[in-house]
Amino acid sequence: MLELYPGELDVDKIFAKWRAWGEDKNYGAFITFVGTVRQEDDIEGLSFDVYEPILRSWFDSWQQRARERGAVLRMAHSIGNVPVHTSSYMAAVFSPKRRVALELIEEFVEDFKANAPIWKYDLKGGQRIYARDRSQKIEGSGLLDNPQ
Amino acid sequence: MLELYPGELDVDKIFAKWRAWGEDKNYGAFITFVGTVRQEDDIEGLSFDVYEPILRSWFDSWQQRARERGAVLRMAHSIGNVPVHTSSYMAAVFSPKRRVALELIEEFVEDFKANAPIWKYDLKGGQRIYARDRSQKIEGSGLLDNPQ
Amino acid sequence: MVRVEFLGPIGLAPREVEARSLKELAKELSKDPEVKKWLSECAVAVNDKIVKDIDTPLKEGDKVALLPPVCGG
Amino acid sequence: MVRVEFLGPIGLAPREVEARSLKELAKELSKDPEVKKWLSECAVAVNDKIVKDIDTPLKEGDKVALLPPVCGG
Repeated sequence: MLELYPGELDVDKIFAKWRAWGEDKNYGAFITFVGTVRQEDDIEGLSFDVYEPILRSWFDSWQQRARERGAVLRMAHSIGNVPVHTSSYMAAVFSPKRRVALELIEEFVEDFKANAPIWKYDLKGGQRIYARDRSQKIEGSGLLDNPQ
Repeated sequence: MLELYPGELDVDKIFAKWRAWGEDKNYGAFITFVGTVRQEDDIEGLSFDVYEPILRSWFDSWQQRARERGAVLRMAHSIGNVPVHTSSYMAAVFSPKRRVALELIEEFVEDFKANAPIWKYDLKGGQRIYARDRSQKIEGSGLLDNPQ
Repeated sequence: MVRVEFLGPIGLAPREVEARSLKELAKELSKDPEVKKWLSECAVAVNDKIVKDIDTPLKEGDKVALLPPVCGG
Repeated sequence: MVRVEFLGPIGLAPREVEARSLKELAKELSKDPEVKKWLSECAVAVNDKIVKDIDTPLKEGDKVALLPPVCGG
């Protein structure tokens, strides 16, 4: 249910695949979130590093939480370069009822931003520049700094 | 931005059309909600009546609210019969940033349920039965009952 | 005369009614038991705009719609 | 010996370090200014599990990863 792709996502194809997967499973609500690279600060695109082992265990723990509410999560993310106006991130919730789907997509996307082990770089003038100012420290950061 | 279709929605086609519309407009977040008819209580499907003039003005007022937050809404709904496991409702938000998109999709879908002038019927044994117990009174209902 | 439309599941044909306000219209509609039973759960639109004031005036040719409980999606 | 990996933008090659706990590892890593400057903003995973206890013991062959601030999506 977690898919990683080199470069930009084929959004229509992934959407259609997910929808077809869900269509005979009696889910009443299906929500998708698509994140697209915006043109700003003269960037040519973004680039991503992903640390897959921890990303998978993070995703699996969310899948478990979703399952306890009768829902299923899906996610796709790019690795490497993604041009402006193309998409690097998709997330989806299938659930019997709309309330759970609306709540889960929000919780999942927000926690993704805060904790998924993915690093973002601006592509600018052929350089790959770590987007430090838009990045968030993972909870528990600083553990190894000045231990007593 | 409001589309009405006879019968079930071609979800993949509508999704692809909306996404393509948004792709050169520098939106960073694109969320879609898809409502699908669930198999329950031995229904063959659902059927819908829509009162278009009020639906359009309801939608236009939401579009205005979205625009004030830099976002755009889209919506598609079925008129008439929609078989089990096919979809009758799609809503979407495009917005520069994810927070607005996550908030708007929730507010819009909930208000849609409470106030859009659409009536739902179960299709059962060839009959069309008003889903009274799942329906909600529009705000201000009862105005003409026993006026003083 | 105003034109009254009964939307969705009410299933009654539109009718022309003599009324100069919603209050007068309410009195007229209450005389028909088939309509009366829907009044407590219907919202009201005048010329396709939902209204919440029973003293809303009506003029010749206005369209009044009764909207029973909804369930889209 | 434990293997230390520096993820994402840190851009340093993995290294083998002698340490029997995270506290010992922290002291070792602090000696290198190139690593030291990342410590205040990195989370720590032992064998791909994020840990929050500086007294976490380490054993031969453990893998420790430093995770700098993230930004997916």
